[in-house]
Amino acid sequence: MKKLINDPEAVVREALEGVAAAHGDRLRVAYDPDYVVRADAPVSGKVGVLSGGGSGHEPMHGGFVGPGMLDAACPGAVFTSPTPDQMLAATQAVNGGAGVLHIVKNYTGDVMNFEAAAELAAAEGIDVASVLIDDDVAVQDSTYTAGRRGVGTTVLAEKIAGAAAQAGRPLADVAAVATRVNAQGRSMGMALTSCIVPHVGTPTFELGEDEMEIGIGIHGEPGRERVRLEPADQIVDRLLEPILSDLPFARGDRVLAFVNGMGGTPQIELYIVYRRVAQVLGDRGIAIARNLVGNYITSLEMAGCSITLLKLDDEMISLWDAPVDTPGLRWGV
Amino acid sequence: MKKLINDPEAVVREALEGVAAAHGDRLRVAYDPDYVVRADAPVSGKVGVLSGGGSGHEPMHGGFVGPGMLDAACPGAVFTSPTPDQMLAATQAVNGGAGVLHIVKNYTGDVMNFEAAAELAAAEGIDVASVLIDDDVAVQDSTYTAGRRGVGTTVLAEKIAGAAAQAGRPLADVAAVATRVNAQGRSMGMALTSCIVPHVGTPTFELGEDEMEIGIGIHGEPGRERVRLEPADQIVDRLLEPILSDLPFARGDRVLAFVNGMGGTPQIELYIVYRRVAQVLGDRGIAIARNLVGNYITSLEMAGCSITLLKLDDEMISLWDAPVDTPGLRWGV
Amino acid sequence: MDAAATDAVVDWIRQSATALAAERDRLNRLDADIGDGDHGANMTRGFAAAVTRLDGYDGDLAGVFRSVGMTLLSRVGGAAGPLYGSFFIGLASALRDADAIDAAGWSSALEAAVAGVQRRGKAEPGDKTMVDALLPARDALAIAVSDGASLAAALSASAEAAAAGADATTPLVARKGRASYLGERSAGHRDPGATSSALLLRTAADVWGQTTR
Amino acid sequence: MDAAATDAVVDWIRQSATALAAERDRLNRLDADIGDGDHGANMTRGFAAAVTRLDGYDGDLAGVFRSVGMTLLSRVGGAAGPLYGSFFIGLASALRDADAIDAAGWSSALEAAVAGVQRRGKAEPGDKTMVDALLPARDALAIAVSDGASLAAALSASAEAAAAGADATTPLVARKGRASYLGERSAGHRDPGATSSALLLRTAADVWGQTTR
Ligand SMILES: Nc1ncnc2c1ncn2[C@@H]1O[C@H](COP(=O)(O)OP(=O)(O)O)[C@@H](O)[C@H]1O
Ligand SMILES: Nc1ncnc2c1ncn2[C@@H]1O[C@H](COP(=O)(O)OP(=O)(O)O)[C@@H](O)[C@H]1O
Ligand SMILES: [Mg+2]
Ligand SMILES: [Mg+2]
Ligand SMILES: [Mg+2]
Ligand SMILES: [Mg+2]
Repeated sequence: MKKLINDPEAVVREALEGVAAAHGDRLRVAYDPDYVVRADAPVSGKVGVLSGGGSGHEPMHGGFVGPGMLDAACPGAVFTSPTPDQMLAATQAVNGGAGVLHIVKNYTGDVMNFEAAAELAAAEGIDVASVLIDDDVAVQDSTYTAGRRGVGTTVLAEKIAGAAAQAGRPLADVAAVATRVNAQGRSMGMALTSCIVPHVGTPTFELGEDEMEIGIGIHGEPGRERVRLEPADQIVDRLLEPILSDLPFARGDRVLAFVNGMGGTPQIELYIVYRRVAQVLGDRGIAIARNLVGNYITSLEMAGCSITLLKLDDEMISLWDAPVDTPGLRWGV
Repeated sequence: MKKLINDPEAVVREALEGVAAAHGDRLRVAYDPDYVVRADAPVSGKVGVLSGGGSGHEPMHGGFVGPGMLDAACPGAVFTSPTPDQMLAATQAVNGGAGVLHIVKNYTGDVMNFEAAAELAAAEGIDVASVLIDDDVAVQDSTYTAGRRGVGTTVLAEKIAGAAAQAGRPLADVAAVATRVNAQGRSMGMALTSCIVPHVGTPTFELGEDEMEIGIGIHGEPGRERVRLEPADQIVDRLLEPILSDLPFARGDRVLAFVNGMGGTPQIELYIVYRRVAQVLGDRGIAIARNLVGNYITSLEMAGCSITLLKLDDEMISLWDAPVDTPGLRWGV
Repeated sequence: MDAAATDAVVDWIRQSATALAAERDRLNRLDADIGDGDHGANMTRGFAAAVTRLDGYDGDLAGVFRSVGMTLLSRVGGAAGPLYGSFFIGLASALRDADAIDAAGWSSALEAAVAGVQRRGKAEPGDKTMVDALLPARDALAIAVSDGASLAAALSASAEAAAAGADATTPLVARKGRASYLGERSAGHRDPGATSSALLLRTAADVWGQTTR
Repeated sequence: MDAAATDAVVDWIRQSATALAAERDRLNRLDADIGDGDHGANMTRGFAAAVTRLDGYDGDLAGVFRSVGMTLLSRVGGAAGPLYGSFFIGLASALRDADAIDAAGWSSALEAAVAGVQRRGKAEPGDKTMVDALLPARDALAIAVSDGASLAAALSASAEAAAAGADATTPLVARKGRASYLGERSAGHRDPGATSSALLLRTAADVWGQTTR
């Protein structure tokens, strides 16, 4: 295992200390229980927007804390959901009296821990709403599974819900717009290589030199199918087809096209992927009104990418364009 | 070789098409000769700021084109400097009558090609100034070498010179501030893994499972020494010592601390690196007035990092803080 | 109250922490096959914390389980954290005011614990989860008790049932948790959570079996 | 003007492109040892473009070299682009108005070409660059000419000198170009640019040697 770390067990803690050192002017980092919070939290009268999940997906979630996006984020151990005590403390820290929205990715662990936290917060009289993100079309949604995983759409929901909260909307509205983003967002990812969880020390899975994993999750979970390596354009077509047919996206739709790197793929490749996405959507008469290209929801050093399409409406567009001032996304300020 | 590409020979071209598709609202991409230019170029009366170099270092340089930073960038083949005809065409495209600054990284190829381009531009009556960036302390600066390489400080010089040009400063001033940034910036990098140049198809160098390369260049050039893998804190100390003693940086200095990822290293590790940088500088009484943490000047998918320290003055700070609106760096707008 | 009983319970937790640490890599590998490779790390981290928290513990018997449950809930994360948290909190509530554990007492406690796990995780038998180890263990224990078996005998009966239940998860297609994302591809792999559950009950049998013999 | 001479020159460029393509990977590997691994790719790309540009060429002799020089300058990039660009533009200026090449003419042309390379790159003998192949070739050619050798003989003399010069770069410590960053570590590796220069002059000897025999 070749990593720029000191102690595999201290990776999250030391990274948080680095975040505090780098962004202490805008963020505050609390330890035991761990969470990252806006320096000016709680913003009184504003809905608090909170998310969290396993570490190793940076900049998500901690890198999205700041005005216009998240009020706080709870980092778990690498690829392991955070715990109710973290979520409760963060919920208290961002509660400005208007209630708190929990944005939860649909993984059994995340769901159960956020559920427990919401029960505890409610017991303290804090108004909590939860929105589940489950946009991964690689997983068949059925009562025979834990349901679809939350992936790329999470980033978009955090930005858009964060803007709604910043605009002073009440908790119900903020939850409603986040729910709509999830309802209209679809994603699928792929991996060229595995990644190594620091405290495990060996690759989560093995891929041959000529193999790739289609439909991979963001925790190195094996995906839908393992196939021979293909040119980028064919890979994009493989990812887009299930995304497009699932919602479905139709001629005339306006979308936000999000090409995400898994962490180990250079930007030059992500733009080759985006090029094909733009071609295919163009051919289908789907208009890319907004886009995002880069590493935003990652799996440590995994090489690969994911594609997310979000069907936009005017409200989402204006909330997307609204100012955001976080380490990971920054504009309009 | 596992990459999200179609044709190894078409990587740069297709990535440029992706950039045009993604950022066509703000950038224009010209082909044969290739360059990326501000959509609103030339800005009349403003000094044009131009850079360029081999591809594979994204977001540098094309990702830094936009108001407040570069007016245009010339991408060469992967890790190969661009050619005089590209530079001439880009120089003409950004010449708003106030002259054009060439920001050139000190590599024999880049220097000779930019020299040829400057001669051609001068022959057309365009006022061209060139600033050489040579901040890599891993290379001993002597008349027996091609001199120090241009690495991390390039990003900072492009931002700060771009802000000076945006502020309407004359060519001589813009060149002077870029020169000062280079004079006060020092960098050193390291690699945990090699990278694969697409049209070569095999790793540029081989590193054992327990080895790392200290003083690596951004083109996979072997570095200063190959040593056993160490904890991140010791690696940071190895990189910082020659940087600090070279300028030298002294107690009471204000610096911009830039922790850069080489492309394949996840952000969580970069913050562990930044944590140590902040500790060491704190112990030495050097104040980090500004910082930057992320992948800005990369070597394809190489795992590793570089550290750049820039000794700041008030003018540099205000130019650094000035609005910038590029795909790679964006704030204040 | 019976300090020996409390010590025996604390000893179970200590031995379990040791056993989990020994099986850490195996549990990680099992989880890597059908999940995300961290179950061993999660359990080891959680039980090490639980053991530390119990240092110099001098409360009552149920308090041990409450402390372990809260610790797992706040230190493990993932799916296993809230599930094993509910498990031990279930034991604590069932054993409230108990100052010793006999076969019958343990049987009803385990019943409450498993119920807690199912309430939180909503898993049914055959979903390829820890429930597939816990339910057979609960039932074997109940039967042993109705047969008037000793605590030692009842504990090993439930441990064997849990082990068999864990073995039986291998052919199953997961319907809950991360493994369910794999659909058919989850068959042919042993469930890590069922494996850790069987390990805990095996340890209980070994530890208490001796102390009560 | 002598169309045969022009054809011979164009043929040299074509054969060189083929030879470089054949040696592409070896040149890349040599460059990977002490540089960035792209010299073979750069030269192949540049000469392929030069050959295409010459399709159906019907200008004068010097024009061939001017076209090649401009093409390399605009298509190769890196260090080799401007250097080989200067090399061929140097040949073009020296052979302005020439309609045939004899040993003496080629000798002064090569002298001008090498001067162009040194003007652009400022490399001295022993710096471990293409200059270490080009200078000996230039001198061997001049001597052969003063000895009254035939063009064929003079060309192979210069080709041998270039090859020997390229061989001799192996022990040298680089003082110019990317390889110089390695300092002492650059010793023990053959310089790729000197190798490609020797290849070009070897090809000239083979191609023209025949045509003029
Ligand atoms: N809904 C559920 N009900 C009961 N047990 C479950 C459920 N979901 C997952 N599990 C158990 O949790 C185990 C995985 O735990 P762990 O790997 O620690 O958490 P995570 O899957 O979040 O990484 C599985 O092997 C399974 O036995
Ligand atoms: N200043 C110089 N003068 C002459 N030749 C040089 C000089 N610098 C580099 N070279 C030659 O260029 C070769 C490298 O060319 P190439 O790899 O194509 O360019 P780059 O180094 O930019 O990748 C070296 O092997 C060397 O022979
Ligand atoms: Mg997990
Ligand atoms: Mg090169
Ligand atoms: Mg797991
Ligand atoms: Mg080279």
